[in-house]
Amino acid sequence: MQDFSFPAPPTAPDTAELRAEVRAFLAAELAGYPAAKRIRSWSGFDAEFSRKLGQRGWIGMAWPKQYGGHERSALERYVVLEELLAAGAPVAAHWIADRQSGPLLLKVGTEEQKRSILPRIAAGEFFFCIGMSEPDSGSDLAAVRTRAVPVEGGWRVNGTKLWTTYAHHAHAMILYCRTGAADDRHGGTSQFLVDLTLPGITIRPIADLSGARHFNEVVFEDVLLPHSALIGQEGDGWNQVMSELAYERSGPERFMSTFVLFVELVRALGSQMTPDAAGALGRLGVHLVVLRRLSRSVAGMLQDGRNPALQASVVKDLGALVEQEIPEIARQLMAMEPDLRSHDALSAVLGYSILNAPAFSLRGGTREILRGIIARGLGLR
Amino acid sequence: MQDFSFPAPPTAPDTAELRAEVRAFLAAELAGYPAAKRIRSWSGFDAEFSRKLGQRGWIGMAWPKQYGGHERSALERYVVLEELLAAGAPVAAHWIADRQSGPLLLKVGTEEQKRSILPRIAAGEFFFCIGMSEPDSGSDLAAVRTRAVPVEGGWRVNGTKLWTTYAHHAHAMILYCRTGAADDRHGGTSQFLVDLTLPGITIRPIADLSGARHFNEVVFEDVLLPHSALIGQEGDGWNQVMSELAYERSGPERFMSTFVLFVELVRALGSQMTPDAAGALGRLGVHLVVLRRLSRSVAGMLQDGRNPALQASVVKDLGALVEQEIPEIARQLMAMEPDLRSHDALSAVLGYSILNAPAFSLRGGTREILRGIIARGLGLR
Amino acid sequence: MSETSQIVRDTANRLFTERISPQRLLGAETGAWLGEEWTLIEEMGLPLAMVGEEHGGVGLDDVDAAMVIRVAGANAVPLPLAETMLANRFLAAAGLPLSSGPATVAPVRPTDRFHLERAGGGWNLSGTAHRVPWARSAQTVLVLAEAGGQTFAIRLGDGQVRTECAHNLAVEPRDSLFVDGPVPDTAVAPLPEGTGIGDLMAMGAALRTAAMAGAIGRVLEMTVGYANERAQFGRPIGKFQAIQQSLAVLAGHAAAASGAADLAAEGLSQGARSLTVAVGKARAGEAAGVVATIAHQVHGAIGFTHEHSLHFLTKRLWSWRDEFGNEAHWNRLFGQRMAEAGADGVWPLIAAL
Amino acid sequence: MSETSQIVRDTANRLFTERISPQRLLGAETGAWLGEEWTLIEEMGLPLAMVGEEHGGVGLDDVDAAMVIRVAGANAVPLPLAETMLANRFLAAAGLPLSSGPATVAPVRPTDRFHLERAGGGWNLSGTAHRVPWARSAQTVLVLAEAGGQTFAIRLGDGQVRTECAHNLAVEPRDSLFVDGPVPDTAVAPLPEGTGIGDLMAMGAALRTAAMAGAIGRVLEMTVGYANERAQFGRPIGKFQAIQQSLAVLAGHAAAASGAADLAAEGLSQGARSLTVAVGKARAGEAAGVVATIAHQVHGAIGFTHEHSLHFLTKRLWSWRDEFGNEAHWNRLFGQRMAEAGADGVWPLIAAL
Repeated sequence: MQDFSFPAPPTAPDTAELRAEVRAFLAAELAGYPAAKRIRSWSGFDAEFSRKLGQRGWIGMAWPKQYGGHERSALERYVVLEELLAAGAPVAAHWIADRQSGPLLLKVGTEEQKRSILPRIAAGEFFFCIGMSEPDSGSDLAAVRTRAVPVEGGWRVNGTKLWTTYAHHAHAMILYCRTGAADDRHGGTSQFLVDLTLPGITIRPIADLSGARHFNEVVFEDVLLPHSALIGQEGDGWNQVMSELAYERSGPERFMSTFVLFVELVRALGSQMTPDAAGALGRLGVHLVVLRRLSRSVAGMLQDGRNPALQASVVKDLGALVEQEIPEIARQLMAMEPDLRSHDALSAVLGYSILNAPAFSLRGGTREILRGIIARGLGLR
Repeated sequence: MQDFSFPAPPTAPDTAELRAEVRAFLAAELAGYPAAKRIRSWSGFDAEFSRKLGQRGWIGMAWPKQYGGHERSALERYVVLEELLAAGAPVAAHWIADRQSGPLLLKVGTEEQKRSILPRIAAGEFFFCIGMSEPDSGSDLAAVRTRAVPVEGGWRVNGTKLWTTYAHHAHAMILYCRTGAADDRHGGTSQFLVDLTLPGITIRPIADLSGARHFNEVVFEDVLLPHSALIGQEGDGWNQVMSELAYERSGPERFMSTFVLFVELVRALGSQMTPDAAGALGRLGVHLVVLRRLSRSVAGMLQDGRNPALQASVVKDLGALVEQEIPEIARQLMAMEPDLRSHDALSAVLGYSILNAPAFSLRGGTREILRGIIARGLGLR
Repeated sequence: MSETSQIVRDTANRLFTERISPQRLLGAETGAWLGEEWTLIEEMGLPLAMVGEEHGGVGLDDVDAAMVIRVAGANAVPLPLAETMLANRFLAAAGLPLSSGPATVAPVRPTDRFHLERAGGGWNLSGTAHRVPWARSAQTVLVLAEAGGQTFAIRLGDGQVRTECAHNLAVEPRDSLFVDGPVPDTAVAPLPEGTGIGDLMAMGAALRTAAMAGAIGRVLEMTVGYANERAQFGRPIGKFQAIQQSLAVLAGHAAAASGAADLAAEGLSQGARSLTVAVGKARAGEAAGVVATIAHQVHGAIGFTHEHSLHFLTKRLWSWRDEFGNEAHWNRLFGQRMAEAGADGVWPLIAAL
Repeated sequence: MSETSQIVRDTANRLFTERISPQRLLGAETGAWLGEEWTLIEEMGLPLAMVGEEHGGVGLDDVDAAMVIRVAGANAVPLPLAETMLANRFLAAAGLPLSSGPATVAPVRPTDRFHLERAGGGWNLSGTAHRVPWARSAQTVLVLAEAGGQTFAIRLGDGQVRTECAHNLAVEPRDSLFVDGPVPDTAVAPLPEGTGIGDLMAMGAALRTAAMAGAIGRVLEMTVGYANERAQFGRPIGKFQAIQQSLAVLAGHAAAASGAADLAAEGLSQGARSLTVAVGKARAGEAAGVVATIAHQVHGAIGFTHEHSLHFLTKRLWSWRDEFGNEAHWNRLFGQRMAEAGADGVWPLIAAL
């Protein structure tokens, strides 16, 4: 049985001032921004907003200054993230780059990659998407078929990536693909830094069940990548991807996706709340507080250079349950019909939440996969 | 995908009179019988009470008259069963014999077995226990090790049966054991009718987590059974056991184990129930009504000679969830501490329910096993 | 099931299965009215299913009528069949002319009420109802309103109402309906003694229960089928025990929803007096949420796309469970009846259902 | 964790692990008082853990004191350690003599209150408290009561109370306590301004949260161990995905309970002013139920027997979650605070915890 403990989050230097600063910024920037948009939370795309955050120094916060970072602590970064999410700010444009593409490059990228890319990410001007999933490789990442073949001057890539969120707005992709033998499930894969404007790349939209577009299919047809596109070691893709997972799975975005609905629910119930409604709401709040504690604990472990992949899986698994439970409890408490396009904020926010909730336990590792990881950590597999 | 449908329960001849008769009987017999005992429901043992039921013709109701039965319909029998459970009557003494041992003998027993045993069961004077589980064979029934070896004059049995409910009060056991090769998982097993007074049988009590005794270990040491003890065909044990399961898993005892608590909860909440309490209680009532519908549907299918093993598994799986949910909801609504020995009826009944609830999804087929059966029925295995 | 029932069911199923393609469903989501399909449905006489032959209807048994809606639900039929059946039932009961095209009913929410009063030689009707199904497409709107202690049916035509578009999550019309003006005597008639607005709610709930049971059954089939096809880690995902256990839970709720719909259908004729409608709508509504969740979990990302057909059903389940009273509404009603019956009356109440 | 904390924790753990055998636990269930173990606990100074050195205590950090209770919970220690720690904390705060033996506190239920009034030169105290832990074994009972707008600590000895035996599901004493009579001035002292009966409830809740987190951690270990040992269908049941997924859920709740206990321990010193105690007790209580359910499901019949040790822990989880306020109590309190904060105050309230 591996260590499952969650140490107390680091006692950061006082973050009250930073928090107040972020709140003031958000109050000004998002004045009049309606709840129906806030509920999109970290799926809301606004390049201009991301640029403003970059200007405030709130992207790449913990990175070295030489790469455009600000050398702030993990807990300070956490304060900014959670304030953005609590306000429902549109942060999708830079979220992936800030959360995992940048840290990956920082950890295993070449000096050239770091110098050319990180400052632009931190400025809120360079956006990433993740090229992991494929038509036959969803939960089974090791089954990727997209392949990079070494050619003169670099690599030639062929294959198809699927469910690539905001590929149509991103500047670059971290591509995970096969570079070795197909029967080497984990060993024969690598990661590449892909400029999405290269010839041979086609990005096709996929509408989600509500008709909204954020997914894409990204097809690679004889795309030529320079040698310099390789990230880290050839053949080390699997290990590199695995080490990203703790970043991907432990943040506040893993339990706050419907927080805006929670707030609107409190607003709608008002101060004449029945004891039972208070109990139902209180319970959700209690869950959020505990998740926040665990999530901040993981942030601290990441800062200390540990690999809390197991703890991150726990946060994401528990977090998705609460995110999904909020709309179910809301509709029973309010007896209202959800309507995505309603003028009534609560009905619209509820509609959005119900339609999107199934994704919470699919994206970033399905519930079954996460529980399998936890079971392995328990020593059962 | 097999047929999962639940046809409408048969429209029985009017059962109102029978129901009234049973209620009158129970009102008289159980006057003053406290809730703390009623909650034991079909675990409550009272040989005298069973005898009285036999005298009223309410055991073996659907069996042929020539074997002491009363040739009533399955729905009439169902009325008696559910009235007994709703009242929390102590029916454990005859329950197993009436539900499955008798029907098994009726189906595959010899004329001698039927003539000698069935009338005594129907009279409420002959009680059975089930010899299926063993130390290493709980969910995995095919792994039984107890073995009957053919010897002159019959069979010699050696082995140990476990979790044998009320073996210490029963007259006989239906023994499931190996008679063929150990590597023939399903083929080499048979069933026997075992007189528990035979030499070589030792019955040892096993206390449950509350210290109560109803489980036993039953050890067979060179026990000699006559040829006439074999039930059905040698080697056909597995198939015979499987065909018992629909009887074992579909009855009202599979969702009414905490019904007495439900009633006491309504009593405690009284008429000034808050809307939320009414909603929580109403939901449980709704579940019970639907389960009753499905359960009666299975009773009808059994009467028609069909094998609704799949539907029975659904009833038991859904039923155990509701039985287990009732105490959880009760304690949140009443904010009381459960106390098995309390003078306060609700606290005692709640205590009993909490301590026993885990067994509901273990006995008679664990939740995982039942869901595996359902998955097989869906065509997934 | 009688032979007639079987024929009606099979014929309706054949029609829906053939005609209600994903393309038609996508069209309906963009606001298209499926006129051809509606004509075929009318030719089968289905809008008159719940009207007795003596009133010019088809006179199906109510249980059979509910079965038609169940089949429609399984096919996500984006047309106001249940609403038209209901409208005609009430029109016939009041002795008013039946609707010759698609119709709807109002009010459909427990809190909405219209105001009806005598005005000159006729009547004046005013009020607003929200979330009225298909109001924009209805040639006839049946409104129920109380006046002087009696419940009246009011038959309104196109020009007499104003609608504002709104939708449920499946993008089916759920419009706001505004009425304020005179109604001639010929369009207003009292309903039989004992029939009230609550009956409309209850009958609507019973039909939504049927539709949910149909959709749930189809979702179960689709999800099992997908689990047997989709491979990950070298074998169909349906071979993984985690998926099997989830699908078993789905199947259990599907069975419960089916039983719930049977109970509701049997109570349909009794309207608000029926407790089995309350039971059915509450239980099927609870199943709807669980079923949709598991189905999407098993389908993974593909089921989350507009191209895949799963969402036509799941979006309806997420909508229908809240229409004509959500689970909380009906659970509470049932709980209150139990409270009134008292502890020792709970079992007799349950055993009578 | 500081070095001292580590030492206290390890020493306590060693003592409990060595001494609290299944035999001793069975003995405790039949009413035996584990005097030898209590003496060893006293020798370690644990009953004085929450009393500052200036008052003759050990002066552990409250977080460390909670950790001792966590370790005790993991070992199902059937002794009034938490209660004695609490009693001494309040006695010291009031400047009354500490307890020289096992002690307990009252009232422990939100609805129980004692009546204290001046009588002659001393006081008169009357009232009843139910579910008082270990009242029958306590040499000292600390009662809190209000008089004239102030909260007083009252130190009662053996002869001044009458008890009636009752138990929780783990057969730990949870007695009714009756008081009616004079109390000398020397046994009554006011608590510092701002300290009230609510603080006793909250601090008790924080310690029960710690105990639950300890027990849950041990249940997780036991259940994983059992799953790796017990074979069915030819392999350890822990190899079956259905069991793995259940154990992952258990581990998730165990993590949450551990975090909840950390939060509660950090709020311990603040008593009723701490919202993290409310959060902790509610969340750990919810985890307790889920964890016990899954543990028993995985253990199967063997875990349902008196011989197996699982029930020593699960019966305590089923009891402790309801003591010092159940989930509903604390969830409601937290919900009411959110309602008071208003929609736009919810996030600041959460972010401050």
